[in-house]
Amino acid sequence: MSALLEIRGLRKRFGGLAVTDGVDLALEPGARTALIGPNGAGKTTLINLVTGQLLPDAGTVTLDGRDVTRAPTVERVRAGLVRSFQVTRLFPDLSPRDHLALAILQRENRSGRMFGHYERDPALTTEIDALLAGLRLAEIGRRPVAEIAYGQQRLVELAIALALRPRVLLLDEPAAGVPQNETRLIEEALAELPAELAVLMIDHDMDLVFRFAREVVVLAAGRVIFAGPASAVASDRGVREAYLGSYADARAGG
Amino acid sequence: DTIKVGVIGPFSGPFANQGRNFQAGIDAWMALNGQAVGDDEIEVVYRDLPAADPARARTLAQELVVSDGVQYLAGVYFTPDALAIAPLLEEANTPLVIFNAATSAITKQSPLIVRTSFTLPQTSAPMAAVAAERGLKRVVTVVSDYGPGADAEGAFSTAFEAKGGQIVEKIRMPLAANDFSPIMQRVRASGADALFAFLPSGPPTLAFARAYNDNGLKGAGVTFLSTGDLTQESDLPALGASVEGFLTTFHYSVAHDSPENKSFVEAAGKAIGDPKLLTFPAVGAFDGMRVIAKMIEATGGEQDAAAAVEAVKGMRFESPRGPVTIDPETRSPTQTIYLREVAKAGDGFENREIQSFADTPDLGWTK
Amino acid sequence: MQLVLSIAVDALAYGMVLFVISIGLSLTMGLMRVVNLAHGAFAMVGGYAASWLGTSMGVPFPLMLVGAVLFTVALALPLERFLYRPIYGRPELTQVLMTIGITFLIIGIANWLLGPTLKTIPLPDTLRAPVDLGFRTVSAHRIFAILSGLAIAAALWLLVERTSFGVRLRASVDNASMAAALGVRTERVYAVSFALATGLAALGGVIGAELLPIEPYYALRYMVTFLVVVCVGGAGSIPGALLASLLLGAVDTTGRYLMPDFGEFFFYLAVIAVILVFPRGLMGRAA
Amino acid sequence: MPALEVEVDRLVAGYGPTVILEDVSFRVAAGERLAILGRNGMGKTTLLASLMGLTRQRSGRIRVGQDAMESLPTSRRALGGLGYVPQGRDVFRSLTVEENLLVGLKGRERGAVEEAYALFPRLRERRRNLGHQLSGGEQQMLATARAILGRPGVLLLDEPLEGLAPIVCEELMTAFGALAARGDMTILLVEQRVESALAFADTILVLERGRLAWHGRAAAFEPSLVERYVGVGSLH
Amino acid sequence: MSLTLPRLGSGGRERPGTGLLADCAGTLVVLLAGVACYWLFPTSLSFLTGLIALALLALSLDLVTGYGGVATLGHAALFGAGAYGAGIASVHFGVGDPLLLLLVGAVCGALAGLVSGAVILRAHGLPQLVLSIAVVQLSVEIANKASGWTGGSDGLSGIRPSPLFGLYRFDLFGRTGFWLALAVLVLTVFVLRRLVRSPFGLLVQGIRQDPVRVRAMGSPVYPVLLRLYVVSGVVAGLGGALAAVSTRVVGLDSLSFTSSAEALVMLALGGVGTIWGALVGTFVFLWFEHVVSAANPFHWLTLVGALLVAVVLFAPRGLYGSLAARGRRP
Ligand SMILES: Nc1ncnc2c1ncn2[C@@H]1O[C@H](COP(=O)(O)OP(=O)(O)OP(=O)(O)O)[C@@H](O)[C@H]1O
Ligand SMILES: Nc1ncnc2c1ncn2[C@@H]1O[C@H](COP(=O)(O)OP(=O)(O)OP(=O)(O)O)[C@@H](O)[C@H]1O
Ligand SMILES: [Mg+2]
Ligand SMILES: [Mg+2]
Repeated sequence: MSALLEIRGLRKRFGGLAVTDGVDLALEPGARTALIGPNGAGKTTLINLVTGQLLPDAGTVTLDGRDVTRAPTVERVRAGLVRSFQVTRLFPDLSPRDHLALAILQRENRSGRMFGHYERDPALTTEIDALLAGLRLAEIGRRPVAEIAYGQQRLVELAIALALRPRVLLLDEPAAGVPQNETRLIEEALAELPAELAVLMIDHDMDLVFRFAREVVVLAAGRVIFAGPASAVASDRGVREAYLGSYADARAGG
Repeated sequence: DTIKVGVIGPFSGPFANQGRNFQAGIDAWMALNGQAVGDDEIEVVYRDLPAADPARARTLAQELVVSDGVQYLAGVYFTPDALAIAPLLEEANTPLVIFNAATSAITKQSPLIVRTSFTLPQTSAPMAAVAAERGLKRVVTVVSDYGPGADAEGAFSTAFEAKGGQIVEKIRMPLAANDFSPIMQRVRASGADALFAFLPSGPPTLAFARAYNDNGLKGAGVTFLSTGDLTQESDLPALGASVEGFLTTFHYSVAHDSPENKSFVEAAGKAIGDPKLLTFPAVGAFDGMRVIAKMIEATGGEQDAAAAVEAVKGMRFESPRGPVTIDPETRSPTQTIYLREVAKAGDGFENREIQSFADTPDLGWTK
Repeated sequence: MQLVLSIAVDALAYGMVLFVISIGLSLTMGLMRVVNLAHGAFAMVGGYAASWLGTSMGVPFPLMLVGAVLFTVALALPLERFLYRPIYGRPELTQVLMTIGITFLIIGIANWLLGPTLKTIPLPDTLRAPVDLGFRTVSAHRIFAILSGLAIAAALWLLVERTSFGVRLRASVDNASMAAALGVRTERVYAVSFALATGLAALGGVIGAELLPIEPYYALRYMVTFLVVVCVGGAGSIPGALLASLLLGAVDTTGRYLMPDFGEFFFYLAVIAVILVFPRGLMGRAA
Repeated sequence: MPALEVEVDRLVAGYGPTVILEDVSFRVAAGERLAILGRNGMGKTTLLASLMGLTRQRSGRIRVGQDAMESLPTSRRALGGLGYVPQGRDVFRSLTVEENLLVGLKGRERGAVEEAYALFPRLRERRRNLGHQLSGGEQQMLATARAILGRPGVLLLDEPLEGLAPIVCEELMTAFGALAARGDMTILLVEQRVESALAFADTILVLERGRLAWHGRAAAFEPSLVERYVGVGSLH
Repeated sequence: MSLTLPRLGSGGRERPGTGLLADCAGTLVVLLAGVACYWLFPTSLSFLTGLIALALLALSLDLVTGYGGVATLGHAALFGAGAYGAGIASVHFGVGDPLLLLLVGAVCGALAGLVSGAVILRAHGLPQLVLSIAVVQLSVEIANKASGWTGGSDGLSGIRPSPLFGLYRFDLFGRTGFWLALAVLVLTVFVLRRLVRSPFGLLVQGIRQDPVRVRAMGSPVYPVLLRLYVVSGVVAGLGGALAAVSTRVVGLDSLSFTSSAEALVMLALGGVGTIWGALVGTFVFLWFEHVVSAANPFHWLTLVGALLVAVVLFAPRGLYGSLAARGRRP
């Protein structure tokens, strides 16, 4: 089996509501998959289950052949399973540089060091500079995150995920709140990722989704209602009704 | 010359009234005997130590000596504070006159300490004689769980057992306890004839007394015995009828009937503002000033701690509380301990002396 | 059996007194998100007011209760306006600093104006009288405390969970600027809640004065106990505060019956145990 | 409340010591639909927040209908006819969905929440859930519904489509359009998707570094201007 | 949580470089201030020594509260552990060397940090606060019960440090004690400044601001905070040992709730989250208290209350914090 990430029969209920209702999904190395679906379909929940923020009621998550269904988040991250958050989660008082330094040091298992300063480490600063430059964030690199605009915070969020050098990257609406012109920055950053990396992206910006994805998985009410090549989504009736609406027409027509 | 006396006491905080009584006693002494001793004027410097805090006590003492230049240290309400100051005295060449702290062992820590108050064994043990005399056979002791509580418990039990009585239970309760109903139920269940209590004066005494009444112990024939801390005069207006008839042993009652006490109460009452606030630390401070005056006189105002202390060993005087001798060995007072009963007086209550144990020494002193 | 019943009665009474005094704090800490260390000071002010009304004015007990509550609220409102308003929504430490400062001020002033000694609140004879429960007697006052506690719990729960005022209050606390942006007059909501909380503090101070006597240091002496009750229950939860008061009252009372010299041990071990099992307090609201 | 006119005159505002908006003046007629565009961090959010009184205003005047708003506290502005859907939603996390809606009622009777459920049936299903348990899109719906329930004369929308499924976006834009068309509301919309904004708005306002860079009819906002102010490639 | 926009920023704070120079300068200022105090208040040295000991407690508290975001009203447990550790070593085991006593204090503080951290870090927010209260109250109870070792409520007296380096006696004027304390303080301040800028320091600050984010970056939270607690225990323990050595007694109050709360007040007064704030807060609070309580031993508490209220009203981020924020404005 060559799948990097494999989800089987995953279930999660909140009270009476089956939010994840027997989901199967697999990401091969190099996958560029979009996960779309109506609001409240359970997309974020699925990511939370995969990364360990939530524990499933049933089903398994395997990463590179290893069962990580009950493993703590930290372990999964260290094994290369990295996510971004739908609503930015950053440290308001720290600067983007601090964030990236932490991520890189963490990746190299050096974040517990009690002496020295990261700006003294040329390898580290070079990498930080490159990441920031790629997302046009160099200018605000040293300002506390609380003081930068939301769109830029979204980019920092993405930069952190990239800095962790994941093997499987789960992006929860990376472009939400980012103006359209800057969405291109995200796409460029994603395009430069190593080919063997598997990416799963959630977004409601269909233009972005269709430019990015090779496969699309559609979730509705906790179930997968479509999984297949991106080109076939717009013509799927169920997906149209549940999700795309007239966008599908525009796409089919255009 | 001016001779400075540094007085450390709880002038603010939960024990502020005790500190104010220090001040009242000092002022009363000055009012009755003047500021001057020979050619020297006494000046008092107050330092506040609101709760037991030995480190701060030592710092304050050190500063009084080094920076304010006091020749005498005095006051001290809590035992740990006295223990903390003791090691300083030799090098500072300064005597310490203790106005209150009541653990026997304090005076052993330094030959330069003299005490003018009382010790806990001294006020607790006589109660054993009272109990025995009244035919009480089985007693429960109930004390706060800290040093003085243990002292009181030990002194009373030893004395009571020596008289053939039986201690059926020894209860120690947290200092911070507020609800004493369970304790009273327990006392009741033990089938004792009496309970002997020690609580430091303060708010819990009220709840304690109320619990004794509310749980019907009096009706069940359990006599209430305690040291005088529990019914100190300044709390009587609040404790009121709930402590009527309680028996306590103590070295001083504001109601003591003597000319010395009359003039003392008048002067101290004026000093503190409201005579109802007067209570036992005032008399410790008053006699403390007497002792200090004697020391100044004996040394002619020179700073010579050893000579000063030597001069008051065996000193005997008529205190507002009655006759007092400073025991040359223990440097604590040998004095009359009274059995008192809380009784109505005018529109309030008082600790009425009904029996006395003359010349009681510090019973806790061991060699 | 007798012992168990006896413990139960004492535990219930003690727990209810804890509840009556602490519930106002649960309101400020949980709903208004102000770490109000001056809560005890307001309870004390209520106690003083009642003591003065009852002793010097000879006002009958029910009027005295009302008068004490009104007096405390009247005193608290200007404090709310000028000293509490600046600390709403600020970091907890700032609130700690401010409310400790207020506590010191109130203690200092009480000490200065009213002297350092204990004050009592005169109770009518009906509340003084012992009530025979068959297996033992308790004072009527304790039964009164138990009933008041239950009544307060019920009324407050209805107010917070079932009225639109409760919703607006919780919204203001959750996100004050957003609530204001929806037209909620947050300052008023806060002022009313604060008045309610201090009124409850005063009421508790008066009802609890038999166990926790009124004196200037009241304000600090019992602060830890109140804090513990509120947090163990889960700040802001009325049933939680009730449960915590009863539970901690029971632990404390039982400990005192069985092993009095280890009283505090049991109490704090129970606190640790509860929090380890319920990391948000017994019925804590989600953060 | 019928739609209200908004007039902003030489507004200067920011956060703490920082000034973000400088000298912004514009007028929106009652019932007009205005879209506010601009790149990332140009001050769009700050402009709406300043209208609500949530920033530090240095000078300038804000008039809504007949009322001068600049010195009023936020709650009075809301009661005076402003409704606000903030960027980032700001639902009350510890309140249930229904309670969230109740807060927005501005004194209307409880039953009015049904209007919100009619607009977003999804919310009815989730009415007992706490705010923080909602999905991102559900929170967005809630924030919008909550603001509309108060029947504001002027509705300030800060990226209200963010995180919503395309089909919901469509329905929502139609609903907004209808509200404005009926003369119920003046709408100020901040939107990143230029084509949605253009399709919706009567007039366009562009912010650049906190200053007003362009203001005019939507029809006159040609592709070259789009390129210049909002960046390249946004119209496909 | 709060509305996403009007979060008051501190105004374009730029922090290039590694801050080594700033830290050296700051440490030097502390040293110079200490020397100045020695000349200005030669008769108050024992007070100043006590002040430094408490400053160490405040610094230690700042580490966990200001940097780590742990709410605690029980931090004096660590200070008290250091004090009792040093005291017991001296009284019961005859250890006399002051430096060795400091070492013992630091170790005991670290152990106390480990134990209390292990408990306190199990919850967050108010429940955490209450855990910390429970921990400190239990330690008081234990110390009270173990009176054979600790002297119980009478306090542990009879601590006899031998002369420092065999040369400098701990005299009545407290000179030796003061220099020793100042040396410990200066060293600690420098080390802590560097620590909070280190990767570990950044990580800790990250945990304070969003633990979920930290986990998602692959770092566990609990062990990191526990380590922080141990470090903090070393600092507090040093403070406790310093107090024990210089005052030669240890009382139950040294590990009480009251001391913990007082430390928190001092820290908040100065401003949290900067090492300097803790120092300023301790100094101002204790000095103010010292002066007003000497001037009016009866009503000084009212004045302290007024000071606290005034600080919140006029310097809401604490004395140092507000000053620093003003300094950063353009
Ligand atoms: N802790 C919880 N308790 C109860 N219900 C929850 C909880 N968390 C999520 N839900 C519900 O589960 C459903 C799925 O939520 P999820 O966040 O996964 O949706 P989503 O597909 O990411 O939607 P969106 O596109 O709007 O972000 C929602 O209806 C939400 O209300
Ligand atoms: N709390 C704050 N303190 C200081 N500056 C801030 C604060 N919030 C935002 N800013 C700054 O104000 C400027 C405008 O921000 P604003 O959020 O209004 O932009 P925006 O146009 O809404 O951007 P976006 O499209 O990303 O939402 C930005 O440069 C930002 O860095
Ligand atoms: Mg989602
Ligand atoms: Mg914005």
